[in-house]
Amino acid sequence: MSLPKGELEVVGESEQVALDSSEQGPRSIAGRSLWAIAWRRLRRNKAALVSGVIIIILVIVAVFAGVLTNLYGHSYLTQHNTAPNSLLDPATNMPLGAFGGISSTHWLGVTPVLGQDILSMLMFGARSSLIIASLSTALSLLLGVSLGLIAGYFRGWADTVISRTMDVLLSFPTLLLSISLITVVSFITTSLLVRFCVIIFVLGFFGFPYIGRIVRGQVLSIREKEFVDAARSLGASNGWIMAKEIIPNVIGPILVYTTLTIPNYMLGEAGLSYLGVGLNPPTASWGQMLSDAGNYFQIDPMYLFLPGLAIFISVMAFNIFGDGLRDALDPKSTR
Amino acid sequence: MSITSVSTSPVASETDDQPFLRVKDLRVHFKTDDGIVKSVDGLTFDLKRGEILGIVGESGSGKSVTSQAIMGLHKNSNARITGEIWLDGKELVGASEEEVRQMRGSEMGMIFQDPLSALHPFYTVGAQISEAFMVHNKVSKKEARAQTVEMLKKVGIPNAADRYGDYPHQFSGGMRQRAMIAMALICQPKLLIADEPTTALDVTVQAQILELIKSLHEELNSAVILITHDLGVVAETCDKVLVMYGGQCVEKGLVDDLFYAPEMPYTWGLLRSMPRMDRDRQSRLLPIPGQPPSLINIPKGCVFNTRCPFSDRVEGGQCFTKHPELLDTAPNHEVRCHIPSEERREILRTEILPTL
Amino acid sequence: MKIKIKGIAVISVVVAGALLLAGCASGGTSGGSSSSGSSTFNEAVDGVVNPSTVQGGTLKLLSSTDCDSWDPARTYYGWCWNMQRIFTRSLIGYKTVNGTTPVLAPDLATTMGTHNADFTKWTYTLKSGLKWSDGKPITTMDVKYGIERLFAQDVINGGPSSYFLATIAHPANYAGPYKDGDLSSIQTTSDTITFNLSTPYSDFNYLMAMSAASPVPYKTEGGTGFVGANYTKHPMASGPYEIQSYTPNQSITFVRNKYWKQSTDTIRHPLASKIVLTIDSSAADIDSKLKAGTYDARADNSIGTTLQQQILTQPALKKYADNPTTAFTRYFSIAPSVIPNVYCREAIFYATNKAALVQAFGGTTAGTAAGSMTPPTIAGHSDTANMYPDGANNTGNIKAAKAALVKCGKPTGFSTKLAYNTPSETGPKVFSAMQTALARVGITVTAAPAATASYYSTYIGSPANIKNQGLGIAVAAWGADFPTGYGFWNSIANGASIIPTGNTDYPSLNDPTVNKILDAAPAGKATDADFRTLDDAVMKQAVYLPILFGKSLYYRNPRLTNVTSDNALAFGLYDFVNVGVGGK
Amino acid sequence: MVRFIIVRVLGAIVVVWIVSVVTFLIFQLGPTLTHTSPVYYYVGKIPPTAEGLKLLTDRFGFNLPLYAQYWHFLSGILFGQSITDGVSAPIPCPSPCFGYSFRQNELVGNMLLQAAPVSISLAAGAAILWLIGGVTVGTISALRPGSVIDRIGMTGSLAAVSLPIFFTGPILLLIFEYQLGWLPDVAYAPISQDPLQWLKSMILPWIALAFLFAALYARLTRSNMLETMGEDYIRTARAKGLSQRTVVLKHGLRAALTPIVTIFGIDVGTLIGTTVITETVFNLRGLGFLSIQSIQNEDLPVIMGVTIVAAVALVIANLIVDILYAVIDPRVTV
Amino acid sequence: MSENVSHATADRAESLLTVHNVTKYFPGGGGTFGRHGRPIRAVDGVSFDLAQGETLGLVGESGSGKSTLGRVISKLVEPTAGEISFNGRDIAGLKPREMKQYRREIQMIFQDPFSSLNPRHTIGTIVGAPFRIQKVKPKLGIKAEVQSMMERVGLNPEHYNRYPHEFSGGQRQRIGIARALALRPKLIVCDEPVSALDVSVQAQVINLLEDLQTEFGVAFMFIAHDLSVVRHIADRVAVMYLGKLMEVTDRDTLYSEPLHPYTHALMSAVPVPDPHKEQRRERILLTGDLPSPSNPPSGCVFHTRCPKYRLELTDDQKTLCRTEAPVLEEKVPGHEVYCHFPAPRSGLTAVLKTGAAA
Repeated sequence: MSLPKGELEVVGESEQVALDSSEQGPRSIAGRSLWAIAWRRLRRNKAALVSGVIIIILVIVAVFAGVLTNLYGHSYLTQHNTAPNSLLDPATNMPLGAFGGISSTHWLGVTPVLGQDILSMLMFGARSSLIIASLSTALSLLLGVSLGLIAGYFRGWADTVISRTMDVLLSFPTLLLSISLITVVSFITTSLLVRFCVIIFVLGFFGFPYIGRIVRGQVLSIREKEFVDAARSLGASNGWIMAKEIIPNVIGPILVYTTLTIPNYMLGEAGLSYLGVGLNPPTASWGQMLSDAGNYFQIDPMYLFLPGLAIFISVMAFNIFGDGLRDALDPKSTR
Repeated sequence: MSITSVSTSPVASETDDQPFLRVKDLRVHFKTDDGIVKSVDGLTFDLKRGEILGIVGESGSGKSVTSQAIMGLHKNSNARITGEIWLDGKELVGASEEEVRQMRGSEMGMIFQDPLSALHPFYTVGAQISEAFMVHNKVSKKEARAQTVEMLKKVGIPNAADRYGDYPHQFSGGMRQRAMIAMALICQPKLLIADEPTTALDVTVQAQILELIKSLHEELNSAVILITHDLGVVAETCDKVLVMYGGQCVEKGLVDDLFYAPEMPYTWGLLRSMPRMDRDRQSRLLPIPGQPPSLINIPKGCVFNTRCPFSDRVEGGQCFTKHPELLDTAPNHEVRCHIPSEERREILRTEILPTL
Repeated sequence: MKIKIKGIAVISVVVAGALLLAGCASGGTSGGSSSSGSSTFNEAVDGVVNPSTVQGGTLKLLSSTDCDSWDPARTYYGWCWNMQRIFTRSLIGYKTVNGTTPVLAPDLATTMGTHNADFTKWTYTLKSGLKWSDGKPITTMDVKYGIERLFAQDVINGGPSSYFLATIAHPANYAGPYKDGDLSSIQTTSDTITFNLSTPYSDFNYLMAMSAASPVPYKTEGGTGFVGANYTKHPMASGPYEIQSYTPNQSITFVRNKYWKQSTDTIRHPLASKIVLTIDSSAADIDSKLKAGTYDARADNSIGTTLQQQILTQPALKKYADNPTTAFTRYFSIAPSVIPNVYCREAIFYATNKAALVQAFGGTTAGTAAGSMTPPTIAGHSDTANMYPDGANNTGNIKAAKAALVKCGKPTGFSTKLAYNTPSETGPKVFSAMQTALARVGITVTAAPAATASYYSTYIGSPANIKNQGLGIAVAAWGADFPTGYGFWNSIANGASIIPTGNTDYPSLNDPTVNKILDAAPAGKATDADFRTLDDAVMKQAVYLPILFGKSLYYRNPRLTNVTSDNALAFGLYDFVNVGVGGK
Repeated sequence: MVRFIIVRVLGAIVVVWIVSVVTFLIFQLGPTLTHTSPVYYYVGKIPPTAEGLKLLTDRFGFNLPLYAQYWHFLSGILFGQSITDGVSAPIPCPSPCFGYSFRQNELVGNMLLQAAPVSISLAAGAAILWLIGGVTVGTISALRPGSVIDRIGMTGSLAAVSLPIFFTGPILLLIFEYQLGWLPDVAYAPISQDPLQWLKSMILPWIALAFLFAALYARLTRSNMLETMGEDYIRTARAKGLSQRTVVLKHGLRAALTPIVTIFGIDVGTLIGTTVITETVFNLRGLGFLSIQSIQNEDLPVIMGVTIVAAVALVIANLIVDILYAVIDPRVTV
Repeated sequence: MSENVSHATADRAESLLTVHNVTKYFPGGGGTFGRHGRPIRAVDGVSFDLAQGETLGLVGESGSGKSTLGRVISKLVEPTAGEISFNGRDIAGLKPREMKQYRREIQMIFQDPFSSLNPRHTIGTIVGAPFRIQKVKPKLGIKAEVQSMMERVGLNPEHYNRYPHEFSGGQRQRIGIARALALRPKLIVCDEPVSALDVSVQAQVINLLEDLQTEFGVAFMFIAHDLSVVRHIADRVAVMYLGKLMEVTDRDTLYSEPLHPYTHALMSAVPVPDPHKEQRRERILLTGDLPSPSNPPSGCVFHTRCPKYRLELTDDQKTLCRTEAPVLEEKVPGHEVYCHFPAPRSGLTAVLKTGAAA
């Protein structure tokens, strides 16, 4: 959909009219919602579909990592580092065999030093990655959507307070704060759950102003629409208007933003893990793998390459899918 | 003033009163995901210098697409344009983008419906007009500026020299449209296309702008195409009228013919459905039933057949099977309708005129 | 002493040991500049590679971090002690540094210290003709002042000052020369200096060999603006080199100190006319520069993984590498405050897979599996001692572990935490290896990583924190600050040395047998056999789980001459003060 | 305009002030939460004796109420102060004084000054690269939407956006530094001393950083450009007879780039203090490296200094962008 | 439709809506801290009343405040000052429950058929919303009621589950009308309901509105800028300029004998679809732009653009116009004008009066 605007006008109308004219023909009475239309557009976008499949696979892998690694036959915790079943060169600690020890039993090879199976590690890494990315996205959404909604809908001082707060948050060197915060918290407790929560909090909290701004902007424009006035003139309460009139219209952008935020937070988690303030073993994490692989990348580049590829493919899948979703939901946006 | 019908005088181009603009069998089709949109489908008309042609029709009838096709603005898009457009002896459809570009602004100028969005928000009004002058004239900035100020004065902008440096958002709606006109006319093009120039304006400003267009047109002896959906504007401004429906011309004639002796049922419908300020209210308006057709699935037969109250008066249901030709019904008056000419006049006299 | 290994600060070592290399110093052999003469693997460990007397040239060193301090009083990194040797002298020094037994020798002093019968009074005589790099003479007052400074704990932090605070007699609230002036327990004459100790200390010569005991120009220190803590920016040189320029965290350049005279120094035989230390935080970068030969050696610790792998697989490179022992022990501290039952602790001992841990620490070049705590260079070491036999290949004794668990009353295992410092390359791997090993007998371990900077001082260095957080197992390493049994054990095993923070007795071991031996040792009343007994007593408590006796892998530029390992101060790093570059 | 600037500057000052308060609270309270005396975070060691600890606690003012500590911190930034290390003559620390690293025996200000050129070189060079690269690719893509070039450009950008720098960085190093050996010694040198070495040390980090951002900017430019090229005023420009080049560059890009300028300014401002990963990967001792190093060393005064400087950089970037926006977009009422 | 009833003054007593001196100021823009600068006087002391079942046309240029007035009446915007009483009750002091009742009595139809319907809701949901919001349970259930309403406005009731985007502009406007009528209000504020529609469709909607008025007896406040449409639909007409009413009277009087110079200008500017008339008629061109509503002219707000002021008045008269604001008052019985010197204008009205006998 890349017509110049002047022509879009015509096309838009004709599409309109095309739909109207079909009234004459036999046609299902149930209307096609914008969701249905978006879905139809999305289905035509091959790249987005492939990405969607990749995401689904990723989710399945993440959810069933345990089952899958059982089927595959190697727990990532198993170490093939000591005789008699070592897969490592005893002198150098590097995997025996070409390409980081790729073999018929260890499809993607093993890690240096500990000789853990990389494929199973990647699978569990997917789990960590997705849990953190999706929960921190959820946190961002919760904060961003509710505050953005309040700011955009009520405007006035609520808007001022919320917007200023978001501005200030955006002015923080958040990465530094995140690292410090995680360091401090890890000193107080070593609980894995707390660690997860802190990372999720740090990513989700410092990220919410982005979605808050988007939602606020959307709400500001939607609340100017006449259907909002219509509801109000019918006596609808603010709550009703927000819930029934405004939220359904910001779900689209929110959905798009969600699919684009998840990969960002995947990268965020990987970055934190890379810097050593992310997840700790035995929790597998792609960023941790990359960080570790940095020590051996000249000798065992596969170890760097594989988690990198995993991040790349997942992030790209989410990005492409998000793009596709955006195009499907809003064909005029060609971003 | 007369319309030289292409069909009757194919050699017109060699005569003295050759049409300045001749559009022949123009088709503009857009390929979209849903199918081919036939925005303009077989449009033919002529226009001489000094004439104002009104093109009327509802939204989506192909008016704007036609004007942009003449300006060559569809080049580099996914539009498929066929047919011929002759401007001052030069064919435009087959011409290169560069050739057409040279003619834009110098040979033909255009003004648009919404002057705010049609002016670049980041450049001053003066600079934008000067730029238009400098593309086609090798002059210094200073000269261009002088010329621009002159033109701004001419279109009635007070303190033109001071307002040269204003940005479009600092102008009022009417002023902006004046500035647009100045921009379109600064190279004194012989063809001016005004695409709904007053739709976004209040009536009081509309009156001013129409006056301005008329007076400049007289002064420059240019040909003007005025695209509008308002029959009142046509009545006030134009010499000739072309009525478009579903991408096609359904009736074409002099202004008087159209208002006092229209023959196409769609034109009748238009006239009848208008509430009029110049008359006491009737008990009821007489709208055209139904909706305009899809430009993707244009109905078989007459494009108006779904809404035409008289289609049952044509034998054999021709209206639904055969596409009617645009035929002369009187000198300079062409109509696209299966109903025989006499019958049409009879209907007009007995059924239509009393209700107007 | 600490070393930095990829961000891990590890307490470490000065070695005592076996062989003393005869004639290594300036003795016999040829003076030829056989710059890339024949060389073999490990040649510098016990001998001198390319002996040469050719002077001149620039020695180019690399390290991944800057020193904790260049103030001799405040540095505690082993490699920095090695760097101090370049420009700082103290009363006593190490004459012979390689082999297994470094030998003490008088440096600024004319002879080794003389002491009274109960080791509470030590006297040294200063050589004459000693000068600072600004040409002023080095006096006994300077020596005294240098030690008084250590008492200014609010100013001179860092360094091994606690040894001095604990031994030299002083008023209870003496806060150093800045606030409280002169310390009367140190008496000076024009050429002698006498230390009155509050407690017998037979190893006092070793303390005097620490750079912390170096003289500091009386009151003037480094000159205006460079006193107190700021002395680190401009420490005065008493050795053969002086600091020409220093940009923190970037580089430090040493040039020859023209007031230093070879005649006063029997320990150092400097060859290079300039020594530059460049700091490069990327291990991969350091490796590639060493391999390319654009730099001469790494000054701070083992080479990186990349070069290690290349050295181990390419004989052409390997012959320029050395793999000396480092005289420190890597171990787990098993806290009785968290795991009170000794059998449960024993179960951990038996279940541990030392082979995998050695692997995790970097493989065979990183050390050999240890059966007891005392490293080979320290009195009381036994090659055969292993109270908790861990099976063939050191992979663990599952049966014994399970039996111990039964005795403990937890036959199905238990859970605890394993503390390690982060970020670190080895920490997570050690954890993983340990986790896997212990899982074999049902002991569940969860990770407790803590920031490197505070790991030793306030994380596992705080008995309260260990208890509160339930840090049953903690990764640690220890090397003696001077190579005696007392030097090795006192800080980590004497119940009297337990302090609330900055504690080094991580499991808070407080055993009467151990305490008794350690309390007797300073008075010279502990024999090597006593230390063997001590080692056994410690092992019996099952709180110190030895993993390996450390080794390091170093690489030297083929052009280097006179290269030998410094086992006295720097766990086998090359003795840079005596290394030459063949004049280039 | 003057009024607008004054108001914006005041707003920026308020933001920086809030950042300073929050930074102070987090970093001053954080250590206390870890049951350790904050003295530790200043000198890296807790003195073995209680007297020693008290001495230091008093010297650093940790015995004062929190607000007084904050005021001490703030007044140092505003008016400067003298630092005393207990012995030597007080070290003058003129405003803005971010304190003194007792571990490094250096004024935090000096450490920041030493690190800042690295970060600025990194951010500026990368910014120029990505702006040129991103805008070019985005514009070309936008002019031929759906074309092969567009598809390649956009797929490439999507790929690039999805590649973390800690993946691309090592790969670049692997290829150019270690395998091809083109950049053997990449130690940073100030541009004033050794421009060639400076360039050599910066080129890979620039590429890695610019690669990521260029991709974002290409996407942004393309979408803005497409939107702009659909605007009525572009049609007007074409109707005037302007060449395609003029239409695109003068009318299209001008409008399409305006929002990008905003994002650009903020991105550069953000980068200056926070290129932690890039600086870590490429071993550059800029502000990001300094920050992560001081966090690892728990050198509190430095962490606070870097945080505030990073915030100031961002706020200033915001401010410049705001003012610039008012200059380039005449519709913004000032 | 009640075309046989002349509403001029007859039914004033049973007025449904009385607006007295209503004013709405918006805070002036600009300034980062906002709220300084002069307020925008969108509606500035407007009074009129509206009888049951009557249609009041409200015309004026954009920026005249007519939409704001409509929104003030439908309580979308709180008036700054003035009284509005509905059915004899001042609505300013309504309690929340009474307010809800008031919402049922007054409905709105909006201009933009695209933005006035929530694209995410089905027609059924949209038209049924009034019942749900007001918690009204129709006898046959909401769905049946909605479908009968849809049928009534000319929509296929089977399209209950369709979405707005599946309809054309005219159909959407019908949906909006159905929604407004669902609760059988007494007054509907129609804010330019046909401006966005094409002529042929516009006529359908106008007819529909007229039919519904007859059927349900609802009163319309019909806001429009199109004098032709207003002439067709309104019983009485109010002309608005810069927040003030210029002229209020019944339709026939207004179109046959407008008294205010502004009305004259407006009427003369409307092009009529009759070329011959067009050539004959008098044209009064207004000069200049609409003054800023935040800084209205002194005296008569229209004097800066008034052709009469410019061309016909004496200096003394001009001074009066400049210094003293006229009030909207009955200059002729049943004909309120805001002008110091109201007068009919024969050249203009000749065209308007000739009726269908062109």
